[in-house]
Amino acid sequence: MIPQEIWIWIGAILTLFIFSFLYGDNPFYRFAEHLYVGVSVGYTIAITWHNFFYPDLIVPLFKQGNLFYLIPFLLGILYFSIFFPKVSWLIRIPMGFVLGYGSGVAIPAVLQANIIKQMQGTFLTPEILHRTDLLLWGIISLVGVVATVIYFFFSREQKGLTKGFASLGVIFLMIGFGASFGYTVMARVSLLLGRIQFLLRDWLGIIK
Amino acid sequence: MQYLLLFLFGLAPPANLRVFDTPNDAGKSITICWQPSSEEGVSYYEISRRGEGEQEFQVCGISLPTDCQFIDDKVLNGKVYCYKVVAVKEGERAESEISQPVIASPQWFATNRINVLIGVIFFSFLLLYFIYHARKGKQLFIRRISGLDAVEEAVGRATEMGKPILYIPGLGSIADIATIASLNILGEVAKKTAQYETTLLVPNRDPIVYTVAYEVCKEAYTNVGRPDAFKGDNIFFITDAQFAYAAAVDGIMVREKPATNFFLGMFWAESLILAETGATTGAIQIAGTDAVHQLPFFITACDYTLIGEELYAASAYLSREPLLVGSLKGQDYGKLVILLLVLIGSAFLLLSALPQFKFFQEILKFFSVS
Amino acid sequence: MARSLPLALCFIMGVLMAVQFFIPHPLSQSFLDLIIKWVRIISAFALALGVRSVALRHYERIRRQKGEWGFSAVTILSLIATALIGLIWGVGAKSYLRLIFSNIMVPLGATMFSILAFYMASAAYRAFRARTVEATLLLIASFVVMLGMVPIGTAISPGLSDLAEWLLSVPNMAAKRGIMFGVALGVIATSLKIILGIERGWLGGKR
Amino acid sequence: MSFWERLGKIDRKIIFLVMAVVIIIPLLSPLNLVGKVGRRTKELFQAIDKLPEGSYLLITIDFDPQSMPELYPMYLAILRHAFAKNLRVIVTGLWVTGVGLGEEGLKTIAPEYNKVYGKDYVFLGWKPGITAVILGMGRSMKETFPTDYYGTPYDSLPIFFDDITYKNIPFMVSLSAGVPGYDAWIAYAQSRFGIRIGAGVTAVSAADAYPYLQSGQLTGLLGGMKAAAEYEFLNEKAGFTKAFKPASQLMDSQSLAHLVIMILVIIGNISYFALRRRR
Repeated sequence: MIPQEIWIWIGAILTLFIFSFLYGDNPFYRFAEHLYVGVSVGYTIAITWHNFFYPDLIVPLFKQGNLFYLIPFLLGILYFSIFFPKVSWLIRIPMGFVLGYGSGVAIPAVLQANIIKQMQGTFLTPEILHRTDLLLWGIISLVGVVATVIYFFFSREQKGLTKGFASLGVIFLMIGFGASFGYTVMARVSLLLGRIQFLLRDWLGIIK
Repeated sequence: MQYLLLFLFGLAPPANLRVFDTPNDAGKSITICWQPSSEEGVSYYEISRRGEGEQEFQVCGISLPTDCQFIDDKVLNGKVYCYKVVAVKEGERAESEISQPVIASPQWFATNRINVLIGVIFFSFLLLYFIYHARKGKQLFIRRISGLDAVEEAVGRATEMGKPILYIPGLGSIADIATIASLNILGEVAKKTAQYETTLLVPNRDPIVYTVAYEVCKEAYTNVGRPDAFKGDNIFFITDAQFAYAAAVDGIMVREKPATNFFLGMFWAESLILAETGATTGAIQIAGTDAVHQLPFFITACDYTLIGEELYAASAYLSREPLLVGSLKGQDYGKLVILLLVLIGSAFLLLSALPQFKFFQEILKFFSVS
Repeated sequence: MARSLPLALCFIMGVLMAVQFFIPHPLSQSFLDLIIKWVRIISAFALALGVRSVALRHYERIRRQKGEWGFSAVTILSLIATALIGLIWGVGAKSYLRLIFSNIMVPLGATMFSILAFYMASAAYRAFRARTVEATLLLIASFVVMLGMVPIGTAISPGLSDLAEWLLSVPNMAAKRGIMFGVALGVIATSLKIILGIERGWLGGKR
Repeated sequence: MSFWERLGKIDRKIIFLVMAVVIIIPLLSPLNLVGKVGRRTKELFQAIDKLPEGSYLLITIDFDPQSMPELYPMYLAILRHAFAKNLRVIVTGLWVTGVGLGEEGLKTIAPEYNKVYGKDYVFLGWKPGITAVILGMGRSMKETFPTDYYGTPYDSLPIFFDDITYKNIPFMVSLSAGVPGYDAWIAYAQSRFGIRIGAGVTAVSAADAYPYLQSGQLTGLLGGMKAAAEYEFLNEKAGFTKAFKPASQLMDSQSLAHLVIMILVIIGNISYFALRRRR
């Protein structure tokens, strides 16, 4: 319908509109911002309808007559109780369902992935005894983990030994944050490069 | 000698064939194990099965020469099968013996997840014990969390300047615990803004979080006796698209110029887009998230940052609710247990380098997950 | 009723989902699949509330011709247009909606994302001052990694890239694990409190 | 305002302008700064290099156009490597928004090596249901993907000699920009079916993958564009391709941008210490 050429122009102009925010707020940015919000909400509506609502609810419930699906249908409808002050508490029913689901899934999954698995990774194992560097790194890691965790003790005042470990924990945290920051710079510059390539190559065609 | 044997008998067949119902699964699967052929250069193993009442063996899979195990998951539950494994090398074939009969069945309990079960039970008891103690009214101590004292000051400053407060409850869903913690803090902040009559703006990315945030604020205004001051329009949904949300919030920050920005909850890459724009408008910024990735950016661009668990602790700290404080204490003991286990486990594991303590290696097995 | 019913439902769901994790039987798997589907359906209803909020907010501005209401008109019009295009002509790989996605939403999103490169420069310039020991360590660590990640760093010293990797995989990882243990226990504790009805913030303010 | 004060308060707009300039210059005229190849990149390269001719290589496009600058060059480089080694390439993905990228990459690279669709490589597109798809491929590729992306029935694709599963695929690479990504493949495909997995991720999430490398769940890792440039370098060195190296060129801009940020931080600190000494 619309040739690709025009789409590239649209993309390029919107890209420049967003970049204009770096100079300061201005009508071009506002236009792009408001357009983005509108389009993204409209997009979500269409996707939700076609990918979830229609195939997962309308088809089983109304076309196949599977009354089992009345349950999520009714739970969903209850969200609209918010408009009727007398029964607005009903909104808590779908919320309770979703929260219970989320919490129940989270407990074993988090325990497995973020505690047991990470503990396994923190252990010093006999293999590192054969190489001094690995042994050293293993010990540093272990000390770092211990110190960082101690920093997050809330029910003890930070004094004496606790304070010592907590300060060491802060040192690990800061080195960690610095390293992550430096690492992320790279990723973000890459993204910017992608946009500049789009402008210079796809739009203007002045680079390869 | 070996070469001579090989010359005489050709390719050695896979030996010690063992077949069993695959443990801890949803059924329809049988595991076949064998001892690899002694000869180098086997091209692949061919696994074939014969079901009850069938005449011929049928190939059901091929595995790499380095493998000595195959999981056949195209079988029926309750049907008897026999297997054999063939080592193949350039057209030469060496068949194993036919296996014992075997039946596949689904299991009702994943024994390989027993470590998780023990953990869940242990930590649940630990937490409930301390919550129970707190409920009995025992006073528990929580250390100062820098940044939280700033909350009051930040609300006061906004009031003095006659400017609004912007509260971002994160971009996560209601299932993210950081969002829950943030909504608790939002309740406390809303109580303060209700008392000071400061405008509180709460833009949302998740529709469900939006409805909860709305309720939380309304309740907070009612609780301090100012339901009249509550403006529902100020708690609103923007969009669920991450960067469209960031673009819109940036717009709000440069146009409304809030005196204080709160970024509490779950954040992704947009963290710095929000925090850096906020920093240029001169707002006081208080951030907190358990998204480890975004912490460096909040620390760089915000005045105060609640790191990880501090966000959860903050909701307990602000509310001084004994039950929440009790759970914090329980969490501390939980962390202590983790540290002790890691230290003691490491010591035993290192000892296992000595042959007489080899059995300590089992510790690692207990912590393996699936 | 207003409290006990939602709390009971929350409790039942929580326990069922936690138990489900330990049951490999196919029945338990299909139960999980069903619940996931349901949660998606329920969330789709909540979206309607969000859309209403957006529409009302901008409609009000247009009606009262408040501020720069013309931009609100942009939001409303683009929302309706996109939704209609998607609802009428579908969302498949070659649909009009896909065109809008890849030629409007993608450039806008990618550009917002890429603005971060500039913001990282200005944030680092403003905040990376060696005021304290901790701040200095943060600064040095970020320098080492920034250099180690690019060929120039290798030119300065071949060990720099290894040092950067070491910083990321030893101290950084230790700190992250430390945070993770605390966060994980926090998640477990909060989830447990929600299931048991101790944490009731979501019921609206009062506990 | 004194000179030192001014040095500590450079206008943001000037910083932005300098950044933009140093990033654009190398794009206009490449500097060709060649780096050293990282260990993890080498591991992934070797894992693929050691696959016998004719083996399957599964590549999953678990990213969308937003992460394209970092992950797409990796995809191209891995494709070139795989085709040069005469591997059979299967491409699918967990992100619906990545479908176009997966298709585009194959269409670009396959002709360079005269590879035939359906025989040497296949594109399966995307299917909803992340876990179901990953687990399904462990049971039956044919059931999971009865047709390829273009609707060709499974049995008419000569690349599949039989109904294959992970057992037949010695190695896979997940190019992932978040969730679902390599962790989903590890959780479902590896833990249940034991497939070896390599990953390509954005630089920012590479640190997250380290625990998986340590535990051996991942074999090799490409982290960000530098790794993509390294892979291009290895490809070229092994004589697999002479094509234009997009990631390597971008690394030049990257280097300069990093330098500018560091210089800015140093300027800020000079100002800070000069002012502190005077007080």
